[in-house]
Amino acid sequence: MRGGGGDRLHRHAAAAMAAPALAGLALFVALPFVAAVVLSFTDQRLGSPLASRFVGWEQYRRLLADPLFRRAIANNLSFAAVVVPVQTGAALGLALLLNRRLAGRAIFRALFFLPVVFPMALVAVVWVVIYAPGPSGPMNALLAAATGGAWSPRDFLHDPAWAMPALILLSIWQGVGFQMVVLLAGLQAIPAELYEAAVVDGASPWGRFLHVTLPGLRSPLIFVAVVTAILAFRLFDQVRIMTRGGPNGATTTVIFEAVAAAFDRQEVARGAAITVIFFLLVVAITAAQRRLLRPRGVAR
Amino acid sequence: MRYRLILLLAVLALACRDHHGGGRTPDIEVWFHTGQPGEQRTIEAQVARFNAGQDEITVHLTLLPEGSYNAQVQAAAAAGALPDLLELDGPFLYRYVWQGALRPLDDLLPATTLAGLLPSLRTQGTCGGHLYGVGSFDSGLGLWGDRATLAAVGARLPVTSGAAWSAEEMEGILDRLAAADPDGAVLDLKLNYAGEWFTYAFSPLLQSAGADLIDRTTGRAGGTLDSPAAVAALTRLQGWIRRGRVDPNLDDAAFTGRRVALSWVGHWEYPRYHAALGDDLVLLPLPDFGHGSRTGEGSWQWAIPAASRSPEGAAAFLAFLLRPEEVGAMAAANGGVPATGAAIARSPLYRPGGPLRLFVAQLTGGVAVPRPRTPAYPVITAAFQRCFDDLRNGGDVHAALARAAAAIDRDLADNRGYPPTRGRR
Amino acid sequence: MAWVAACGLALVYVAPVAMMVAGSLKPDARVLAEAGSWRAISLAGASLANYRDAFIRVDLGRSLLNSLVITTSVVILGLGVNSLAGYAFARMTWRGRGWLFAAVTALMVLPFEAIAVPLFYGVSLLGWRDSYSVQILPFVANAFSIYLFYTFFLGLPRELEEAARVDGAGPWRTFVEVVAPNARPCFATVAILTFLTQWGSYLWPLMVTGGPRVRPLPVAIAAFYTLPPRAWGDILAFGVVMAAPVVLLFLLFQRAFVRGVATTGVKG
Amino acid sequence: MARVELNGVAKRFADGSWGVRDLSLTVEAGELLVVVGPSGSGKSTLLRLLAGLEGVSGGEIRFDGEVVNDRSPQGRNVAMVFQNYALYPHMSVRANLAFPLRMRRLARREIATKVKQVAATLGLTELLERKPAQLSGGQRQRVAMGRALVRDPGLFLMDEPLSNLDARLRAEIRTEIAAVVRRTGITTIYVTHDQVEAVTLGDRVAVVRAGILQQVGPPEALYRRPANTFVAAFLGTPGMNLFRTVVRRGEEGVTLDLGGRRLPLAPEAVAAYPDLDRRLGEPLIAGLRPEAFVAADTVSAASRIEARLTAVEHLGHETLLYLDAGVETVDPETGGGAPTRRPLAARLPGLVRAPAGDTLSLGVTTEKLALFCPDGGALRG
Repeated sequence: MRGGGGDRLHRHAAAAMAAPALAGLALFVALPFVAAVVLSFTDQRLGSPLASRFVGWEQYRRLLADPLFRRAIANNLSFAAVVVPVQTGAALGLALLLNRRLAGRAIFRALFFLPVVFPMALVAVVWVVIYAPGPSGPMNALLAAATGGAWSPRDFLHDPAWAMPALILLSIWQGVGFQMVVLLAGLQAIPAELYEAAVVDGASPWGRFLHVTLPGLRSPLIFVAVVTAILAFRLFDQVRIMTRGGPNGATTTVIFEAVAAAFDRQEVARGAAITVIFFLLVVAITAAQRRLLRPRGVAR
Repeated sequence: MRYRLILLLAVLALACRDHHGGGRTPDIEVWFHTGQPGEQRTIEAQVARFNAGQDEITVHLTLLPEGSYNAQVQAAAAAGALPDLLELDGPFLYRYVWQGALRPLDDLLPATTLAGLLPSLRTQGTCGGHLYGVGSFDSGLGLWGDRATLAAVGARLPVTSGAAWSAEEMEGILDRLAAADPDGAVLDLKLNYAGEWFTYAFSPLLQSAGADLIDRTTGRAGGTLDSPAAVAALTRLQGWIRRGRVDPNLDDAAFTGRRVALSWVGHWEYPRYHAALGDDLVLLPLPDFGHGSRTGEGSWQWAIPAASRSPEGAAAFLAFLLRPEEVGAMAAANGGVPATGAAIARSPLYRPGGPLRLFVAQLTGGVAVPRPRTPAYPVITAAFQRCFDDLRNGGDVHAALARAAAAIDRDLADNRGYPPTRGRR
Repeated sequence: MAWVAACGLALVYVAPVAMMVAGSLKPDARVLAEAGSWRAISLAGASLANYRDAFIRVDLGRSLLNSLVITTSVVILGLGVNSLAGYAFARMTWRGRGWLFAAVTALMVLPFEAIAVPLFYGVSLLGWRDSYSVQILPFVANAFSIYLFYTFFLGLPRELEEAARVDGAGPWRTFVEVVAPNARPCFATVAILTFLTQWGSYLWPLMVTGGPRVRPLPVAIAAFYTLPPRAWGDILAFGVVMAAPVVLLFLLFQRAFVRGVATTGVKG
Repeated sequence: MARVELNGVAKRFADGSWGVRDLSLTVEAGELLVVVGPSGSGKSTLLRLLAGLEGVSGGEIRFDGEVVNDRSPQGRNVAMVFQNYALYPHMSVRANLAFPLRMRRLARREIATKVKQVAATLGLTELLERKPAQLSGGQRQRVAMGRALVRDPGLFLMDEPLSNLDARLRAEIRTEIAAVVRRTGITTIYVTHDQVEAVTLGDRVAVVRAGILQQVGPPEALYRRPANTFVAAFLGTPGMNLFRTVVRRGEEGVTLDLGGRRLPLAPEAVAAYPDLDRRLGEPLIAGLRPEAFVAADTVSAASRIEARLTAVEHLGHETLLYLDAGVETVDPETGGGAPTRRPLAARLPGLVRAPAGDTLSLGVTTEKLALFCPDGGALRG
């Protein structure tokens, strides 16, 4: 094809350029992934003097029968079910807000984006203070003020009903800036003429939003939703630091269970099986994205 | 171009400077858990004293976070990367022995050192007839009280385990305390702690109620951990939490800030509590849930990995740590029960008449119960911790205990009943 | 109207950060006690004592250094390795390029979490734990970075490279002297994304680091937070130090940050 | 100053399409050869093969007798000016000029001197510190030239170097290029799709089409005796008029059929085609340049035709007339094709006042007639 008048130097250079990255990916991504699949069919434990055995589908059977693991999947799903629409919607709102000519727009954008650059471990620790139980906890104080004192303080992170919403709120706070920035870029890519044409055609602001903005944001919106969904399934740091999966498994997640099994309990095989299931979930989401992003046919 | 390459290589080289950085004299690497600030300072001082006191052996100390200490050690054991001497949290020892990761200490430590060891420590460190672990202190667990507040509600202050409050008596006191308390939270269970604490602190409740974590002869949990006695005991405990008697203690200042009058915690809080309450501090035995007051025992202990490059050096340092004055220093720092009779006799806290004498009485009087001495212990404690987490948050106690028992028994089957091994190494 | 709404939201965003900064300057006991009122952000009685404690109690300096070493190594090595691979895929001819590239794009869907367990098992068996390299090398090659470079290089005018070749530059020199300098925006994007991921990375270092020797900041703050007695002032001081480098970088290179993140969204 | 030989050079792309097919050509040392052809004809591919940016699929390329097929670009000592200049945007003009020298590991001092020299020759001295983005189109072009010249290449390749400039600048720089090439005496291969550029610049011109070399020669030769209908129609604006004809010999002498009229054939034309006798009465293709048409009164009555004007273009100094002369024109690509009746183009000096639609009488001179076989190839001369 192109390039390289048969010069071997060129070919060698190409191979040498690609080699380190390919070796890295093979060694640290592909190989471990294959290992995960293999391990998940054994009863391998870390450091056990007993020889490991092939156990077939046993690990998967146990996982699917384990109420805690089922709870973990359900938690991930409910987390995603709330966070994906709420965070995407909030991001869209922020993006629309900042797409106007607003005094200090750059400052607002920087502020809303700032938490994205914070390490999640830090955000989690700081929000432990925010969720502190008792009337002096900031969240409790805020809710008390908002309800005119009708709010009775609770220990959010240890309340089975409130722990997950607490994690959700913090995750949205931390992550919405990312989606906002993506959508803002999407908004700015919509040609102004389209809006002008819509105005000329007599479209109301709502009509313009519906017929110009939303269709124009289709790809970024789908992207943002999918990334958020995948992040929802990767949920770990907050859980490990703030609730350790509790209370009563109310906040346990697939990855939290994987780490608890493989790292805390040395049950490597079980951890591997969990990550394989996790991978299948992620692939399903990605496949859904591909389907959604396919050019629209007749049906809308 | 060339310069950039060199720069890259330099970064890589810097990045890859891993283990055993320098190339100093035959060194002893020692792992210690990141515990109370006082413990940390003491061990650092001890290392410094040891290193200064002779010049054949240099000890290097590494502090590992307590939260994931066992997971770290397990991974390192699998990697063959254990140090020359390390601390292990009490009952985790048996798992390592079973894995063949540790070597016996019998032939390494002078008999005189071992002779004075508390029997509870000797039991804790022994496995299959050999001594694998030695602690420089044992633990004491009890109820710390605020004498003035307790007196105000007319509570009896028992000084021996035999005279411990019954469950009902304690609940009555809690109710009376709550009535006089602004937020009704009057008891501190150290719910802010994580991990092993819950097994250590609350498995004695099971034993006091006539149940246990596992059947100590068969090793099985089913029928024991989920027995009606266990369910009843933990349901009662859950009730305290449910009724708001327990301070969540997020700031770890519930007792020192005098928000609560009772704190269920071990010896290590003595220095802080004493500083905060002074003479108002009183130490009580844990309540009697029917079969006599029971309490926990065992603590961090030292062990030498089978792969230690210098077991003699490690033993030398360990022997140093077991000298009465060093045992005394550590015990003074964390309030622990000194490991040897000699050290106890010298301890102002633990000698007869000392404020913490109760702990010694518990350890020598059969009140303290060791946690199960089996390689399955990490699984047992993990299951119980999860179970405790469930019930503390209002989950169904019986269901949680049954789940924990099933998990423990399944693990037992998976490991073919933990057959004795010679280890892999 | 919109401006008022924006200000209200901004408050929601500033408050936790302000609380962290103010809290880091107060005595430990006051942090929680005052957190529920406006005094959470009052600076009365501010002192740097907490910072000193954080440096002493958990060796904040060491963790900071570790994070810096690990993050910069991953960023620098990653830029080199992935840009070269992206270039080889975009512009060079070699056997196996097609299916290897397909394989690389396939690996993009694999989040790190999906391989963390076997990788942890592997490095444990190899005795490769608790080192800088185990925190660096697995993250150098990155399928997504390769893909970003690949798409960027595809868009560069081919004539530039051909001119360089005719001018006598070999493939390496062409890359270093002509291609790379014209790919600065892409290098910046990848650098920023890599930096953010690494600086905040918690799961992997949690599993492979032991003591404070090579432990990075996120694991250190999580460990600090469970270390009794829990001194909130110190913890928040730790947090401020941990956030400072990223916030500083963000303020300095705000445009690149936002653009970098946005482009991944547009292209991803 | 290399002598370049191509022997049966072929380039087939991975998708199966041909870039260049069986191309043989020699460029003498110091010669300026212009390769011209419509876009997609493979002329750029030819340059890239010469530069070593592409590998040949067959045949050989020799520089000064040495086969260079397997040599990398850097091993061939060629310089190239790209269509859009390919200046390194991150480097100043000075750095751009120095780049090829640095790659050759010349001493710093030597580089500085050479850059200075070249900059002076091309009038770039003032611009040395600027970045390419700060230069005008013409200046960029000059920098590109400078970068090619600075290292005394054995072969100078130019890929449509003027196509990005406006018409006026193009003419100006064209002369400049010609001057530079002649002064330096570097063998130059210049690719363009513009036949005016080709004929004004080249010592010789090579016409390529679909990867196949059609004809090489001095511009006048190509203009006068195109090797086939393609070359005939490609060169000149408008190109040569091509129509079906039959040559006969009768009592009025040798005649050429033009839309049913028999025009007497000039003796020069007859003499140019000694083979003509054997082709009498056979279908042939006639080629007449637009200049072959002249005012009616300058020729004998027999050489006049009547034609309807379909369009008129006044160019000031001359007038282009498009005539429907009732001839059957041919497709220059194939020489055949379906019968079409496109108008013939005629170029007359001065202003011809005649509206479209009128019927006009014009004279036809046949001295420079070109004759082709029905397959498009020139009738053997």
